[in-house]
Amino acid sequence: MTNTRWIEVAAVGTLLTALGAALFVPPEQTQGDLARMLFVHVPSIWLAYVAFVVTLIGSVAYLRTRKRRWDHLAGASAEVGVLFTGAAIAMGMIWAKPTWSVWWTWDARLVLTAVMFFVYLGYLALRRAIIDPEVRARRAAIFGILGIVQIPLIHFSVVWWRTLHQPASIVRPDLDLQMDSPFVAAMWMAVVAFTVVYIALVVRRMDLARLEADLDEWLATEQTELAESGITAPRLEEVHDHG
Amino acid sequence: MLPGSPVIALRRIGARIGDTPILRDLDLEVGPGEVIGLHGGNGSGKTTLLRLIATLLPPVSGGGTVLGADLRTPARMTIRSRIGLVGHEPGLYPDLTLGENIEFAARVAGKSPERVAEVLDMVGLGRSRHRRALQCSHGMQRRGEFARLLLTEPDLLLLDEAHAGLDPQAADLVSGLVKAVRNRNGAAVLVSHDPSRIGDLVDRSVVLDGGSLHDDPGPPS
Amino acid sequence: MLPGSPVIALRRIGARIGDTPILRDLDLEVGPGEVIGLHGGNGSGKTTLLRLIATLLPPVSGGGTVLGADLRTPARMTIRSRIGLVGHEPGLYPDLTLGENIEFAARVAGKSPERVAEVLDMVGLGRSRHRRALQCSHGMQRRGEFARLLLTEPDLLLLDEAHAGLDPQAADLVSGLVKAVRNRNGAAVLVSHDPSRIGDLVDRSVVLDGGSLHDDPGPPS
Amino acid sequence: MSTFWSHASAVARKDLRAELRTGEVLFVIVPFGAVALLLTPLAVGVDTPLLERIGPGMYWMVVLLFGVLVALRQSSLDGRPQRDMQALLGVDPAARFTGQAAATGLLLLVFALVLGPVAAALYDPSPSGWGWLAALIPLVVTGLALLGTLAGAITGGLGARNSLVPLLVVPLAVPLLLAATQSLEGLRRGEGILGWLLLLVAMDLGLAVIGVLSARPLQETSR
Amino acid sequence: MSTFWSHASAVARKDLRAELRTGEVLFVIVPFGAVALLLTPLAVGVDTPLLERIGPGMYWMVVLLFGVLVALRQSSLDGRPQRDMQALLGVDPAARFTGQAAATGLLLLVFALVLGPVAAALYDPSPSGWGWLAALIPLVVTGLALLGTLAGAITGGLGARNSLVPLLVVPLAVPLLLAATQSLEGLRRGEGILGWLLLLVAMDLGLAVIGVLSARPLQETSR
Ligand code: HEM
Ligand SMILES: Nc1ncnc2c1ncn2[C@@H]1O[C@H](COP(=O)(O)OP(=O)(O)OP(=O)(O)O)[C@@H](O)[C@H]1O
Ligand SMILES: Nc1ncnc2c1ncn2[C@@H]1O[C@H](COP(=O)(O)OP(=O)(O)OP(=O)(O)O)[C@@H](O)[C@H]1O
Ligand SMILES: [Mg+2]
Ligand SMILES: [Mg+2]
Repeated sequence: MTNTRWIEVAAVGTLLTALGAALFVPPEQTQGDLARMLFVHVPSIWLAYVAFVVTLIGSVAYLRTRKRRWDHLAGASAEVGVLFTGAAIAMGMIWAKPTWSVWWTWDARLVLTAVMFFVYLGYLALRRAIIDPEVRARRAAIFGILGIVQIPLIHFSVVWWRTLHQPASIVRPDLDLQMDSPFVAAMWMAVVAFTVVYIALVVRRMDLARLEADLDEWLATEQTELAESGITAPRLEEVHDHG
Repeated sequence: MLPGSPVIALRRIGARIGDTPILRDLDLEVGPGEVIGLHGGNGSGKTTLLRLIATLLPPVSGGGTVLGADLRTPARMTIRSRIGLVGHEPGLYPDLTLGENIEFAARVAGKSPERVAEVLDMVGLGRSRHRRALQCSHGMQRRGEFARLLLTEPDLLLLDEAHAGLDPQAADLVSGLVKAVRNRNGAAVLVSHDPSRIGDLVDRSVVLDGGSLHDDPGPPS
Repeated sequence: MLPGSPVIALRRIGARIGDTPILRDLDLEVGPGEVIGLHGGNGSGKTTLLRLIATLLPPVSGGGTVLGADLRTPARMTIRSRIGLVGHEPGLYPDLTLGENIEFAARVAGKSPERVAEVLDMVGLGRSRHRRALQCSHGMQRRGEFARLLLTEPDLLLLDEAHAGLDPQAADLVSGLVKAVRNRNGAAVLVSHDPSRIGDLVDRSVVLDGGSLHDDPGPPS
Repeated sequence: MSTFWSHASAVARKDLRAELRTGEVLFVIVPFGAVALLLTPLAVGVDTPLLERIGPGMYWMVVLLFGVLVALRQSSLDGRPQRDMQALLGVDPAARFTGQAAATGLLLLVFALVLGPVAAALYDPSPSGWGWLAALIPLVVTGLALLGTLAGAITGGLGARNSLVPLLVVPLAVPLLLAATQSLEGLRRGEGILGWLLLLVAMDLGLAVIGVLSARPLQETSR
Repeated sequence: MSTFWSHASAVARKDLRAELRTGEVLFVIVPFGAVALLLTPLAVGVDTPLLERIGPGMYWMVVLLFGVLVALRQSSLDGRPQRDMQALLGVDPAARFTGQAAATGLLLLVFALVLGPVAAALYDPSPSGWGWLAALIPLVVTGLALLGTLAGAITGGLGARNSLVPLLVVPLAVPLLLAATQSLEGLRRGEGILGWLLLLVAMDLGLAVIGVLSARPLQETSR
């Protein structure tokens, strides 16, 4: 394993700085302290988008080069992406209850986020279900591409559907907040912190995947036992003794 | 079962699968300590006959007893646990490990859990205990079934092509099991397409043809 | 494929299923018109080797060619239709009749539909043509697979325990198929646990042990 | 009677183990249920007061349909060789039924408990009477598990099982569905739901009795 | 290219034949769909104006869910021995994909056509614009069939396939669901639905291209 300890240090450092900034800025005018949720909500959704694009890149690159590294990248990035999407949705829901007095509403953006979450949850479930690394890599890559190709279609259909029907509901998600400059600065710090955290998580996850792959490789070398060694001659004496 | 009374006694048995008649007017008697070979062409009904003897397929005509229980009454359910059958396909749960498969049998049959490792060792699978059945080769799965037979120690042993898929070492398991059953005064029916393979083990052979049994005419000249 | 060049040429092949290494440093060369016997204990990797030769399982190390196609490139897909494999489990659709199963193969392989009845007759299933595969006995299903081989006339024949489940009459089918392949200057690999059974058919035998092949030491004394 | 329970527990344990090994219920079926809950409003057109009204109904529909999937999967673990093997091990058919139903019920309970909050968050039905829910969910789930296991046993070994089970279970589950949705409706209006709970108890008991009594004749006919 | 079509038609023919033999789609899955449609009003509480509103949505949800069941069944016809056999017969993987998707699509079309009148009778949504429906239903059904076949190929041979396919298909089917329901809605209000139809065409084409292109790499990995 390469010495990448500095990534964790950087992640913790930027995170702490961003946290300090988030707590330091004055409360937002309409939302008050609740608005501080934004520092988690928005960066995590942005980084989730980045993560899924990286998954696409990893999938395509794997299919072209057949290099295991790209598969590890795709898998690790999707995992972190699902984590971030989940966090963003959870934050949003916690936020929605006091502001809109419901947990959820069928706003196009919300629906899209949730569908994306499930598409990549499916991607991870697929990876989990396949034992053979080669098979897993290829099938996951194909589904990764299929998933990303579908996202624009899903986006388009959901947005179109929403614009056709202006919601008859009592809640209208209105996400425009008045942001003054300290607020925007803190937001950018949060984005930087999340980016570093994303990189750290992906790097660590890839390290782990590489370790697993190395273990496989090692299993295939001379020192390890073949599958065959699990089978021995029957111990007949006992069978006969038994009778 | 009275001592000395036959283990299998079938009289004018007829059997069908769905509407297709498979066995007709079949007679068979196998005494305690007796081992017979069952031969017959493909599709002659050997597997069907074994399932009938194992009480899994009720006869449509005729009657008989197995281990003293009448095949046509619910009494036949009570002797099921004394019958051991290995068929063409392995009766293992693919997602469970070999060990878990045998543990299930041990728990149901009321055997001590320590026996599981013992019988797996006996069939040479001691070191594959934690491998899922799905990940085992054909012969390993068959060995797994033999491990179950070693555990449950049935009084009536029914083996459908006992040697198929077993390597020469494992083939000795069949002899061992058959001898053990004989010693217990039980009985065994061995189906085989290769009479020479089971010749040493059986007391006599019968041939299934046209839905009923005939004495083995011996090897064709 | 150049005339005289080997049908199978494997060099230092390694194969895995999932994480489990099965074959290692395996070499094998089989020439045109050659028939070899493949022996080895349960779980030694015979089935895995057959699937590798059939291009169904790509090697993880080493390399080789089958019917002239490199096993590690997509070229291997092009020679698949010239390979015939019969494995432990039948490759038939249970809900289709035997006839429909063979018709499917005929349609894909571009053979005339009349051949279907012919090959079914050749394996003795002419009268079972309209029976669903599901309703056929074990041996009948295996015969159905041989019917497919008679139809597609592969240049490379891979039989996993060719004789298992076949009655003595049907066993002659194996000899017939092997001879036909030999005459076509193809090759065959026959897996068996009973060397005496295939002794007459093969030119030489190899034993799979420890993940690679060794010459057959002959029958143990 | 102690063999009965040891057989039942061996069967339940084996089923749960196979289930946990592949992790399907938790990682695959539950997300699918959540997706279905999310998409239904898209399909029927969104309107919050409407959703509040149909929300509980949708939740129970999803529990019912995916309960069927779980029951199906449970019963498909046993192919013919496995059923023969169990019969010859002398597994008491009634114990087998009990064990399978218990395993299915446990999985369904997890499913219902995980999906409950999801449905609540999405449809915001503001349920009241949580105490009653604690009685309601297990009763409904037990009924479904019994029904699914029974249907699995009836169709065991038939080729068309995969689609026959749903057909048998779904119509019979109507009383379960009605009791479940009407109870929630009753709770919302602050009424008592004892009547519905009693209906559920009666139905569960009835199904258990039928299942146990029919286990043996059903096994006898399983060729 | 003629081998391509002869392979595709051989595959489609075999799948349809196996299907008709067991009659599952016609006699089991269709009634199940009808039962599900019937139960929904019970679950959500009967109320005619409400039913008229949610009727089309429920119809498409049922078509979607049971489309998944059909696709699942189609892909489960091929176990490992069958897949090996097809590979060694030299069936072109892309032709195989095409044939399977065609067979699935045909079955789904039957399903949708049979259930349509049932839904209309139950919910009385008084649809208009029958001409458009003639274009809409085939497009939706084709998309579903392609998606289901693709998911079946990606999960081929996996133990968890039965529950993985639904999870993979349903989220990706959102555009299909929206296009279908919104088109009906549009027709009801007398609006044009050309936009939605174009979206469907784009999706069907995209899926067909991905399916055909990925067929070979997918088959190569089928161990
Ligand atoms: C219920 C769950 C919620 C989800 C799934 C969700 C999802 C999203 C997504 C996907 C974005 C990124 C949009 C983009 O950059 O294109 C976003 C941004 C944002 N969300 Fe949420 N959101 C939720 C609840 C809320 C609530 C309750 C509020 C505040 C009242 C809120 C305020 C914002 C703001 C201010 C932004 C950034 C500015 C913008 O792009 O408009 N969100 N949210
Ligand atoms: N499910 C079924 N429906 C209808 N007929 C069946 C069914 N199963 C088997 N048969 C028929 O019953 C007959 C006997 O089958 P059985 O499996 O008992 O033969 P067998 O002697 O064991 O043959 P083999 O040597 O091939 O194993 C066969 O002709 C077969 O076609
Ligand atoms: N899906 C799998 N996952 C992991 N290991 C497997 C899998 N399938 C087979 N194996 C292992 O590979 C080894 C070789 O299996 P293979 O089926 O090739 O053996 P074989 O020589 O054909 O044995 P047999 O004589 O019993 O048929 C065995 O030890 C088996 O445990
Ligand atoms: Mg047989
Ligand atoms: Mg083998």
